[in-house]
Amino acid sequence: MNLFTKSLMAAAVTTGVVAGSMAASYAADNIKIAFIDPLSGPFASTGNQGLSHYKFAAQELVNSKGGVLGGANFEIVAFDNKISAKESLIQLKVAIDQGIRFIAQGNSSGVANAITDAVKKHNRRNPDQQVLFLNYSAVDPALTNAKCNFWHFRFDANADIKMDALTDVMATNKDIKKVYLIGQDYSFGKAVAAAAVKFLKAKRPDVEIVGNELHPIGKVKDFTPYARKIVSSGADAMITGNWGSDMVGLGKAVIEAGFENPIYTYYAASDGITKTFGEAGEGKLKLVMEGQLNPPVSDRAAAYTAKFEAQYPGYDIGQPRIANVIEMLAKAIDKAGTATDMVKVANALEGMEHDSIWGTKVTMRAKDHQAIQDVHIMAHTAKDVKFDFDSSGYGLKVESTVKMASADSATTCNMKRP
Amino acid sequence: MSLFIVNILDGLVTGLLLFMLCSGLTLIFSMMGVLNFAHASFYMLGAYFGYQISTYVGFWPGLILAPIIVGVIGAAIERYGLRRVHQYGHVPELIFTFGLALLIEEVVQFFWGKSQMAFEAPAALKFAAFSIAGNAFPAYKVFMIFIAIGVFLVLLYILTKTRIGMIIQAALSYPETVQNLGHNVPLIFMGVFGVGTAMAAIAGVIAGPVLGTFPGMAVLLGSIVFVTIVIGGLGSLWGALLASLLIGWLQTFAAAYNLRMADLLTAIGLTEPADLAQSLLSDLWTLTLPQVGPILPYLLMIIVLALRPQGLFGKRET
Amino acid sequence: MENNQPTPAIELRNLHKSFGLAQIIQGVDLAIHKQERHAIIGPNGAGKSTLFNLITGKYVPTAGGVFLHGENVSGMKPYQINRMGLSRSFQITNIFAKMTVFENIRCGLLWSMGYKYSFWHLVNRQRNVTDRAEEILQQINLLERRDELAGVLTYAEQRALEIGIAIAGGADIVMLDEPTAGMSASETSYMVDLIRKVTEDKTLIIVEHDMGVVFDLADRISVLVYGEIIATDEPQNVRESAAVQEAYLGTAVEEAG
Amino acid sequence: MSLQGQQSIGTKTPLIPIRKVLPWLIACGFLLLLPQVFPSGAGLTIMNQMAITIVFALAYNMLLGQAGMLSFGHAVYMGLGGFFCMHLLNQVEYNQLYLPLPLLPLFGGLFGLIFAFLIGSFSTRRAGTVFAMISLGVGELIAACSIIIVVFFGGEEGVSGDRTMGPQVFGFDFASQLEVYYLTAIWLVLAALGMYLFSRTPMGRIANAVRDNEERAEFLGYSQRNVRWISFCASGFFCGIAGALFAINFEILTEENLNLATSGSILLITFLGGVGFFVGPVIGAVVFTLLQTVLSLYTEIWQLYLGILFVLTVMFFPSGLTGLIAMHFRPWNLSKVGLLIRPYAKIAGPALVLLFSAIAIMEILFHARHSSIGSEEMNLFGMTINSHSPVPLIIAVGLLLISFFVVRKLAPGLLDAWQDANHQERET
Repeated sequence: MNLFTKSLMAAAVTTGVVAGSMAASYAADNIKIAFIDPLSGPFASTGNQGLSHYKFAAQELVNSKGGVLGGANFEIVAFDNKISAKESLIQLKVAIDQGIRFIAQGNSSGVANAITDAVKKHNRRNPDQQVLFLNYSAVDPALTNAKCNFWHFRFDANADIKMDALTDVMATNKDIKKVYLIGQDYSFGKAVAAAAVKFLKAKRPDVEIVGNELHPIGKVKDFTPYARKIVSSGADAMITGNWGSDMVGLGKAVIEAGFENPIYTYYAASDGITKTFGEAGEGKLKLVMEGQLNPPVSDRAAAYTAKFEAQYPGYDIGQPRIANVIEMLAKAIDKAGTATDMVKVANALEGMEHDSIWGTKVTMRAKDHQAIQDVHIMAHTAKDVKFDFDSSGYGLKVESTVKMASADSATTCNMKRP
Repeated sequence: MSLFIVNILDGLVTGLLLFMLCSGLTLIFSMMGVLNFAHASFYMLGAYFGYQISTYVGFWPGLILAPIIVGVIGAAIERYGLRRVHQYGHVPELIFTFGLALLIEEVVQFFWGKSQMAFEAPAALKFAAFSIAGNAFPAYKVFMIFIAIGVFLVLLYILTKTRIGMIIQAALSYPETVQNLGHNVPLIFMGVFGVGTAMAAIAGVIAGPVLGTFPGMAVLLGSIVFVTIVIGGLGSLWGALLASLLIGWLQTFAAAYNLRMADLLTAIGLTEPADLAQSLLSDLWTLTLPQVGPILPYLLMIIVLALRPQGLFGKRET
Repeated sequence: MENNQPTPAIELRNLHKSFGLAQIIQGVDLAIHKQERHAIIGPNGAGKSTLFNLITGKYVPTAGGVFLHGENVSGMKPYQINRMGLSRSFQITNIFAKMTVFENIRCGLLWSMGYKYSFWHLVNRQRNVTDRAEEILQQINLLERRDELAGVLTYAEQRALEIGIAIAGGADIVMLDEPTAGMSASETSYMVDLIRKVTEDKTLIIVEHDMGVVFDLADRISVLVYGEIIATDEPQNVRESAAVQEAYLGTAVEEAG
Repeated sequence: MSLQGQQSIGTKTPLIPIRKVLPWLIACGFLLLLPQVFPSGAGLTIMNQMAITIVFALAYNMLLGQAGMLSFGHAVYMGLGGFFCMHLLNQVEYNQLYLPLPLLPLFGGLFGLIFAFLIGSFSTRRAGTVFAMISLGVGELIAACSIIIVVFFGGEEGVSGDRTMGPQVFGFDFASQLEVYYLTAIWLVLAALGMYLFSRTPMGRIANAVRDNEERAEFLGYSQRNVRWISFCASGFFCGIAGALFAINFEILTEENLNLATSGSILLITFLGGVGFFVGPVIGAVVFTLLQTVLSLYTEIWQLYLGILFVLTVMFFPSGLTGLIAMHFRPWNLSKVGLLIRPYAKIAGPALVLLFSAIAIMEILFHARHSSIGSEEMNLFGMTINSHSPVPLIIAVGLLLISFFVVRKLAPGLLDAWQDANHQERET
């Protein structure tokens, strides 16, 4: 009796899933891109912001211009992975089942590692149903080094490249004599620290690294003790790769403890962070990032940004590179003449040179599928900011630029091509 | 040395904050025998209500109003939820409060969303009270210390000098007897639950601007609170105080000093392997004190429970 | 006479128990012979239940010792003492309310029949256990209610079940804590017969308030007052003992006042 | 095996009573046919996930339901079993370890058992609140360690592997989702059967006894601590099997497999299904996976609904969904279910209106508060409405109030009918 109930329930679930997946696949001729990122849970705002930009970019940069392959439109299909590796793999399967061949993901290198691995296995096991992984934000260097594979393309500058650019700029600032490194205790945090040590040693051997430490990710309630150490160390600058609440907590504690020097970060912007720092971050917070919003590089870029903000109020272009993903993918599909043969599309994407809407040239390096582009050091400020974040009046303004950062950097990638 | 003093003060703030949660939880546990898994969620509610009220009328009314609102909510939950579940036994009660913790987190996200709130300390307290060797000590933290001590003194007064306090104290030692004495036990239960949750809410209001007001704040603090009262001894107020301060300092000092395992291992005569990345023990060699800081309370709990199952100050075993 | 005595079933030597400052048992010496039916009586608060809990291992004595068949069992856990052949019932009905009557009895049987912590036997297929449990159900007249939940039995039936569980394991020493408390006269006499029947050839220790039951069942009686035994003797002598009368009635009067 | 092992000559019951075996056979047949009905990869993935959750929930209920032990850190045993299996898979891939994939769950189980044995040695000394707190502490400790001990846990990105690198078994290399489904289904049946039989052994019964009355069990010769410890180990074993199945299916394990959220959701699943019934966790796992995968497609606040459902279950139906179904067995046996049909039919309409208007209110409020500025249109039950105008909200609140009063008016009638249906002979 009870087992019957169980059976009925199981039948109901699967029916529901199939019905759900059918509901999502109404437009037949569109080229679908699966957007797999957190749309619920603590990182939902980041995910939703990325999703909005993808939708906007697909419409604005491709569909409104006649689509690809002579008329096919891009369609973004959202999948909520709740920032969980397990859930991502389930959603990946659902997406592939719906016939989607392009997978976009960015939040969390852990998830990206899981997806790149799963995509590699899937493509090997299902040669007639291969998919591409468009990584627009996960910056763990391993993804284009030890763990690289033919199906993965990274459009953001990785942690090493960003650090290379950051230290280029820091090297010119003779006031900096002591640097404090602090980050989250996981692959990305460790990569940032290792890169900082390496590049500072090479470019400014006189700079003393007065602290180099990792704290548990997402577990620290109160950053005050860390802030005390940083202030007491007499550092002239600190570097952190922290994101989310770890960035807010650390930044606020450090400023509150009386730290007056620059805080170089990777992710201290948008998603409420800019608003939270507000006045306190003025003159202190710096970001290393691709994609120049302020001052706008061109009328086209300004119009694009303004239109996005009008269409998606409450969201920012926090990840400008998404525009590159869409444009480059469209070009690659047109060049390959197919949206189903992933080997051809990947080959077209490999080595592609592209003039980005953000004023930089983007090269998809063939040897490791890492995009090479201009990387900027930006300041958190309210002055001369045309496009602010979080509607707070504060935003990011480019202070200095490293052209085609790390274009000839080494990689350990040993790409196996089909 | 100056850093040491600053850390003592910072640890005191953390410890006292923890104690404001633990004291309410201990009271509730002593009276009702139920470990309120959702206690930290009331702390979160306090922070959110405090924030919401502060956007209308400022921080100070929020400090008064938010705990009252949360206390009333807490009492209502005791009256209409917990009392119902009580008849099924302790394990369902614990499951109920666990479910409540989940629910409150969802409700908070329903109303306030998932991002961090811009909950600011009052402008009047936004200055450095003093500074030790370049390290500023914010006036707000001094204020936190005074609030926590104030709440503790009021609690102590009520417990030792008033009739209702006597009954509660008696319940600490002889829960059955008090039940049989003909006091309006359900009403006292409801009151204690309300006051306990209100105290958590006070902690929430004063901690919100410092530790951040976001949906994960309850979970982040929640398990530490249980660990603390288990270490202190379930039902012991003084045990809760001692354990709170102990954990406050433990966490502060663990984060403050970069002791490295490698130094320790070298000191006892081991040599660091040349190719650390390849070694199976690489994690051991690269371990630092701040890294293990967050797990120290759990380790301490397991050690205490293994050696003294009733906790440091616990009188009765559950 | 002492020399020829076989080892007592239970012997208490200078037994003490205090909770904090309160001394509940203050030096009890008592020997209970094999196959004797021994009753312990005394006014409320005399320490009868504490004495029970000391013998069965629930409490650890503050001083002195409990000897079971000549072996010191003080400080042992209840389950260890039970495995040595001592079993007890409880003053407050203490059965497995969510199990059937049959399962209650079976729980009492499993250890003694050698199943211990077995997870490689299917319990329903053990004929010997089922047969034995049904025998016991027969003895306590609950066979018809075999598959009822224990929680729904009448009070008297639950008390009978309580005794059934206690004797199921075949312990040769059975301790019953107020087995007839709260029963009507007819139920009580039924219970006395039942107890007599199921404790045939066993050592029985019983705590009881109902003097009728005590004098009916017991071979010997001990009188416990303020944690001390003031007399141990045959029923007839106890009834006539002036000391007992005074202590017992005296405290009874105090209690009433 | 144990079915036949204990067969003694001359028993009254047949060797294998058909009444008891039939549900299992039906379940097996059902599992066999399921992929024919839902052959898509995603369908298989979800069915696999459901099977793993069922094993985990059943193993969890060996503690919560059978032995009365509330654990807040049970993900640890599944997770550790899974991590260990992942490393075994990598050994197979890189060091030519000979291990056919179908045997992997056995090793996962053993590893779960070893850990349960070690941790149980001190955590099972007490029951109730103290056990719950220790389990929480140990769970948090190991979850935190997973970030620190990178060699074993792989840090934040976890440990991944490839299940297809082992020796082929009967020509299967387990590259396809379908082969994995059948492997998972076989282990599901084996594990469920094992746990079912365990509950029918002397040990299983004594675990119930200790749950109901630990003091009395002590006076029957059983050490309550040992009973809990053994239950804990057995549960750990089956959790380890679930972990191994997870490793085979997802080929990755991360910190998420160990943390409090996973431990909490298995408690939720088990309780929702009903702890008092063997099949309860099965129903809980199926319903939960349904809610998680399907509901989240339609609404952003599915976790809020889940939380409400859970709290209401604890308050009003502590025996869970299965208990709700089982409540009807008695009227069914008395052939009085008919008495309930009319009152049920009467209350169903208003109750559904009540449910949907409550959902509507929450959805409208949520949309009004959290939709991006400018987006006022929302889709509700197929209708497009403006969440920022008060009209839909007023209608929803009105419907809620009306249906609430109707339900309240009808409720006594339902209760009366319920009383009738549960009594054998009302007129005598």
